[in-house]
Amino acid sequence: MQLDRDTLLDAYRRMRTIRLFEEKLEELSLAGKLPGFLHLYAGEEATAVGVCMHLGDTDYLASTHRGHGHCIAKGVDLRGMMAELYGRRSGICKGKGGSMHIADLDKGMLGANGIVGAGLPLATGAALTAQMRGRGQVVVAFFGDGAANQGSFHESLNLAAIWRLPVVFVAENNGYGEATPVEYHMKIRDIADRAGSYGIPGEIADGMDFLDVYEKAGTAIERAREGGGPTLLECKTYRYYGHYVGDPLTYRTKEEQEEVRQTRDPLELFERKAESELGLVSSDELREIDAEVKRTIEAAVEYAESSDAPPPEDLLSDVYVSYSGAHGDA
Amino acid sequence: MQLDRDTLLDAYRRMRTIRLFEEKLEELSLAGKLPGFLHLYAGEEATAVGVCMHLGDTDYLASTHRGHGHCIAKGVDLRGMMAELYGRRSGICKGKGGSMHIADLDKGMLGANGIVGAGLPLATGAALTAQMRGRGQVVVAFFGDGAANQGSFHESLNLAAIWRLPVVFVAENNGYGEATPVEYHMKIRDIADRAGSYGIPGEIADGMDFLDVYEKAGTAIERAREGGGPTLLECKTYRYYGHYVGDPLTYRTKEEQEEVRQTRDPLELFERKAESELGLVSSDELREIDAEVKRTIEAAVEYAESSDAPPPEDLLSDVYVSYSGAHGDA
Amino acid sequence: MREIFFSQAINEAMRIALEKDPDVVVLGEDVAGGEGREDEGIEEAWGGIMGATKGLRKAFGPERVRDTPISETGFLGAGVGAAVTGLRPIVELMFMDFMGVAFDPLLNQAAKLRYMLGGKARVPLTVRTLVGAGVRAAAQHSQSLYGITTAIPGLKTVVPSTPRDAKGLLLAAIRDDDPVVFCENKSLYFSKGPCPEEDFEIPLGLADVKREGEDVTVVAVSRMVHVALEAADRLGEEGISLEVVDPRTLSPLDEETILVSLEKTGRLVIVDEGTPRCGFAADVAALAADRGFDLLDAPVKRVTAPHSPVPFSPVLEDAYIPDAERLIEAVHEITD
Amino acid sequence: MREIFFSQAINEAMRIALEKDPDVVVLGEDVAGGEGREDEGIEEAWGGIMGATKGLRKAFGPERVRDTPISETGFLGAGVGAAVTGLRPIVELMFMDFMGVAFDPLLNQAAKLRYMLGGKARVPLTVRTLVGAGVRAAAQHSQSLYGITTAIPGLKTVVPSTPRDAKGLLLAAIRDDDPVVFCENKSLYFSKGPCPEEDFEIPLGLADVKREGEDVTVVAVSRMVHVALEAADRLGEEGISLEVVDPRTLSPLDEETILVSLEKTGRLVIVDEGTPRCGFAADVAALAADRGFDLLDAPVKRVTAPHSPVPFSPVLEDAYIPDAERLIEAVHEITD
Ligand SMILES: Cc1ncc(C[n+]2csc(CCOP(=O)(O)OP(=O)(O)O)c2C)c(N)n1
Ligand SMILES: Cc1ncc(C[n+]2csc(CCOP(=O)(O)OP(=O)(O)O)c2C)c(N)n1
Ligand SMILES: [Mg+2]
Ligand SMILES: [Mg+2]
Repeated sequence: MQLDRDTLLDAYRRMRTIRLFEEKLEELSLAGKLPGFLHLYAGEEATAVGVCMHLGDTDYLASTHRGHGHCIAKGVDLRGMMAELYGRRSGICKGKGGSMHIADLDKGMLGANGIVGAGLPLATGAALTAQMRGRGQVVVAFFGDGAANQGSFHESLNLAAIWRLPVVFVAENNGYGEATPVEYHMKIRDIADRAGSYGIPGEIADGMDFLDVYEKAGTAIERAREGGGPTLLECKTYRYYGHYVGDPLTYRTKEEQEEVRQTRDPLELFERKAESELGLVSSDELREIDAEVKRTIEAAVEYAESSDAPPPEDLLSDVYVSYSGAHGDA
Repeated sequence: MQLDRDTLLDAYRRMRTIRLFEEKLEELSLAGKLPGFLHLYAGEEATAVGVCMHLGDTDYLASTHRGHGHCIAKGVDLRGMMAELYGRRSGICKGKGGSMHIADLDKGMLGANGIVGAGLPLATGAALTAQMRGRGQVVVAFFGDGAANQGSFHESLNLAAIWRLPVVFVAENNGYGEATPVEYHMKIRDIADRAGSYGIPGEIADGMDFLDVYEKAGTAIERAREGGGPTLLECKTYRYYGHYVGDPLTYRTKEEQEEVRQTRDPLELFERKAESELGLVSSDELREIDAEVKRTIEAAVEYAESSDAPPPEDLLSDVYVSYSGAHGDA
Repeated sequence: MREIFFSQAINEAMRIALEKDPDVVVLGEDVAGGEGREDEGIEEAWGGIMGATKGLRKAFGPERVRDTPISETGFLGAGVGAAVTGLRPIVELMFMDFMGVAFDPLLNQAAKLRYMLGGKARVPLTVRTLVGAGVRAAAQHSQSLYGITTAIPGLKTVVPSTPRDAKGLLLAAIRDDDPVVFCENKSLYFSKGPCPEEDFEIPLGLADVKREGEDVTVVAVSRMVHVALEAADRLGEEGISLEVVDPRTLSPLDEETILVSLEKTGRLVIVDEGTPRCGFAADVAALAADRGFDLLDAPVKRVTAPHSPVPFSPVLEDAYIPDAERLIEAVHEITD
Repeated sequence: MREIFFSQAINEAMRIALEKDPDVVVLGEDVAGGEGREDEGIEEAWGGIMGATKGLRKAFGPERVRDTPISETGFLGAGVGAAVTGLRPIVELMFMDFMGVAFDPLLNQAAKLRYMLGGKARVPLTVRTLVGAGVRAAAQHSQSLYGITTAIPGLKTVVPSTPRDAKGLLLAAIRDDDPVVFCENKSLYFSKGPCPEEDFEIPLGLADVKREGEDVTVVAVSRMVHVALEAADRLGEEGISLEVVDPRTLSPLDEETILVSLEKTGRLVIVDEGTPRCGFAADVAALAADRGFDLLDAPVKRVTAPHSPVPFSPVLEDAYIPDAERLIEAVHEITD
């Protein structure tokens, strides 16, 4: 894969945005400013961004309950996202969806999903649309290690395989489904091995290393675009925060967490490689981006906080496109 | 595997019983004597019997919509079965279940199942009981090639694997799910390969060859009994009749069907091997068994036809063990 | 008007929809059959378990009429994903009982996407499925579960009783921009009735008075409409006149037509093949007990299947399904 | 009597059941948590998403209190298979919304096995699950779907409103030989109430009159019981006396207690957090419209959630859930 400066800076900006966005959310949530449950994506930035750098607005993405990172990587507007998390009318889903359903069809982002594993069939269906349209669109389905045990995983991969659909299934193996370690919930080490059940390629990437994800996702997405069918791409990653904000993290040791942060942090790894090895970007440039991103996020918070709550009549709209009986119903 | 004369004769009797039972059902059904839908097991005798010869009454079996063969192989009473298929009160399920739900808990037969793939979770649960009881009981789940694409397959194998449950998953790959060839509905040739997704052994047997099934099932069942956990055993087989009685069989060629019947018939194969190769049984003995089996089946038909229909009050019994509100409900 | 089978009406509606709109696709188990065997001269071996999709794969090709593996969550969920991205899929869920293995795509995806996305999404999905007892298919192939889909906000539920209604409503369902569950009663499949040849739609949410009458309103859908009409004939002979209202769609429900009828008759019986608890019959009774209360002259009676699974044995199954006899008894209870 | 949290009542019931009956097992996602990490000193890291199973894995070991993969059909189906072969499993389905991915084991297996097997099978399975809106968990984690399980013959459905009811009913549910869906309202989880320490059972199918009154019968379950009690307090001040009936189990339903109350009051409002179509409120209204018709002096009112998914935004969600205000309005409508 060729990588130029612009791509790298763009990728870095997206990764840093995810990191700072999630840090801000934790702060806001603990301060009682954000309603509901938040599953933060921090730590997994290289996975979302490494994949999404290959996607345009007309490509589709199906996400998980841990969807902010996917949204940001796919280019969803930060202000609309933040307002959504505040439950405001100006939110990207008018405040009706919240964190677990955050979505933006204009960006091809089909939505976070509160049902573990439910994104995979949706992605498969979007890939059917893409295939029938014949315009080279591609679909990505992100899902966790825990989700890899859902029936929907199995059914979707098989269906996509036999129809040779343009979809890449990206397993975000962060070692845990809630409080359950992956070594307990499956007997194999690599989710990628499950590709063999469907006769499709299975690949493994270091999900903390942008460059590795970028390369392997690139190959898989290209294959899909060219009619070569689906790939199962496993990204070995780690989530920095608890399963949700408030999780006491009693199921993993402090040492484990610190070691990952110190040795595998995707942003640091990126900086090291992009600066020292590739020599394409400088730390100063990155610090500038950091500062910019910070301001953008602050602005998003301001936007959200100054936005109005939805009016009461919103409760009943958007249930149906049309729902009129003979004499007008609902 | 050691095989003695008695085992062989017993196995032959079960296989012949299945064959003649199913032939009789087709005749009765086409004559309009049997209500409902019948999925006949003829052609697959070696699979059910090769597996069930290793099971006792305290072992469990979860079946499919194509369940008569499993019942017979597991020792369910023929008269009770026939009466059930006639919808009579003397049926093994009081006439309430019919072909798709035929069952006999006393024989460890948990039931045919009208929902493709639904037997696998039930078997997994029965294996949990077996494991907790610690008496060396084993469970077998039969399922078809079509069922191998259901989510329940995936979830059950994974669960059984991580809990190391005493269950053997037997895929009856007869080449078709209804009218859909297996080459279309999955991209891999061997269902056994899917075992790799769960870190358990996957084996392939010639499902038309009793001896091969007997041997491989024996190994798997022994492993399960001894605490070695689940196996996925694929038996390559073929169904002689349509998906259901009445199926015009438009999705496979006459040549294919004839070839299988002529070259792979499980009863003929058995006779050839048991008589000529092993020299343990004689054709005359087998013909005697044939005649006996025939009489038994005729007697079962007579029994069923002379049995009464359920009384109307049976409609409302057996919904609950108890269902009494404060003031006695339903 | 020409008379055709219910199954043909369904087939014609799909054919017209496929012809006129390139975004329409048909997915389901053996909607073609024998797929992948063209080499051996096999093409469209089945055309659906009941023959409803016969000829579609031949006419529109394997891209648009697709056999699926037995993976209901997978392909119904894919139907939702395809719908939200611009196709207009018709997904066949062979028997409604199989909702058991495909419930999430209906309950949590199709029904809620538009709302969760603040109105940005459209989900023009039609799920065709078989309901009803009477063919000795026992507990897992005979249920009438439309009460469950009616309960789910975001879904629409259609339950036609005649070939004409089936065709017009299916065309409307396919073209509707919301997810619709379309319930076809297997016992009606080979019944005949008049049905226009052309493309026409019957709006969802519009009841049809199948028989006008004065004394008692009977609300019925699907096969029970015919039971109600039989009872109406027989009761007519004793001088009791039934008005038979067929809502045709359970969601949206045409409450007004029911209430208007009630205004005339003052008496209501709902006859439903579904089970009694939290079902369609209870739903209509509740409407009557609230908005129709001042119109009622007698208790609202429900004639339904019992609170039990569907039995296999023919004698029991026949006793399970509400019939004209039981409906007549209920009418007598409130008219004597 | 001592007061304990609702969550503690649930926990105590399971603890007692596990202690007294070796066949009782607990299965679910993270009912322990951190499984397989004993080496690192990690044991029972969570004890359930809401802490309901806290301490059970430590007390009864990993054989009897088992974490499951995220495979609801797999482990709920296994619960059915275990139950039919002699165990007495308590399966946690984290949120009732997840019924979407675990519907078949309930609808077509647990509910029907006994019937299909002609009465030979027993399915002593208890499925514990969370219902209810109010915690900003949005459309897929807030539903009150007990109307759907009530609709299914063969299942029992329990919906407790207080710690005492929760404990006594859960013990009864676990020991019941039929499959029971036990619905715990997440908004009640950290509410306190009196509850005996000992082992006791409240029979399934027995309503509880939570407040006696003269003018209007209010039927409510789960969190809505408290809404009804609040409305009763406030209406009491204006001289309108509510009788609050809490059926506690929806299936079986204690029809008699409702009718006896109606005989006294002649007026009925049902308040339910479920959605209105084919739901619990409609079910009780239908009962009143039939068996209670002659007792009724006014239309039967239903105060329910709207026919829409649960919104995320706090202001909308608060408007979504029925409250005392809306209940009082409904009472005024039929008493003015
Ligand atoms: C069907 C379903 N089951 C359970 C849950 C509860 N739940 C939410 S996230 C989660 C863990 C998911 O683990 P994984 O797929 O590894 O994703 P991660 O959280 O690690 O990103 C669980 C069990 C759910 N939302 N949906
Ligand atoms: C969940 C579900 N989907 C679809 C069906 C309809 N159906 C019954 S049998 C069958 C084919 C099963 O194929 P396979 O598993 O290969 O078993 P076989 O019939 O070949 O023995 C289908 C699709 C069903 N009963 N249940
Ligand atoms: Mg994970
Ligand atoms: Mg098969």
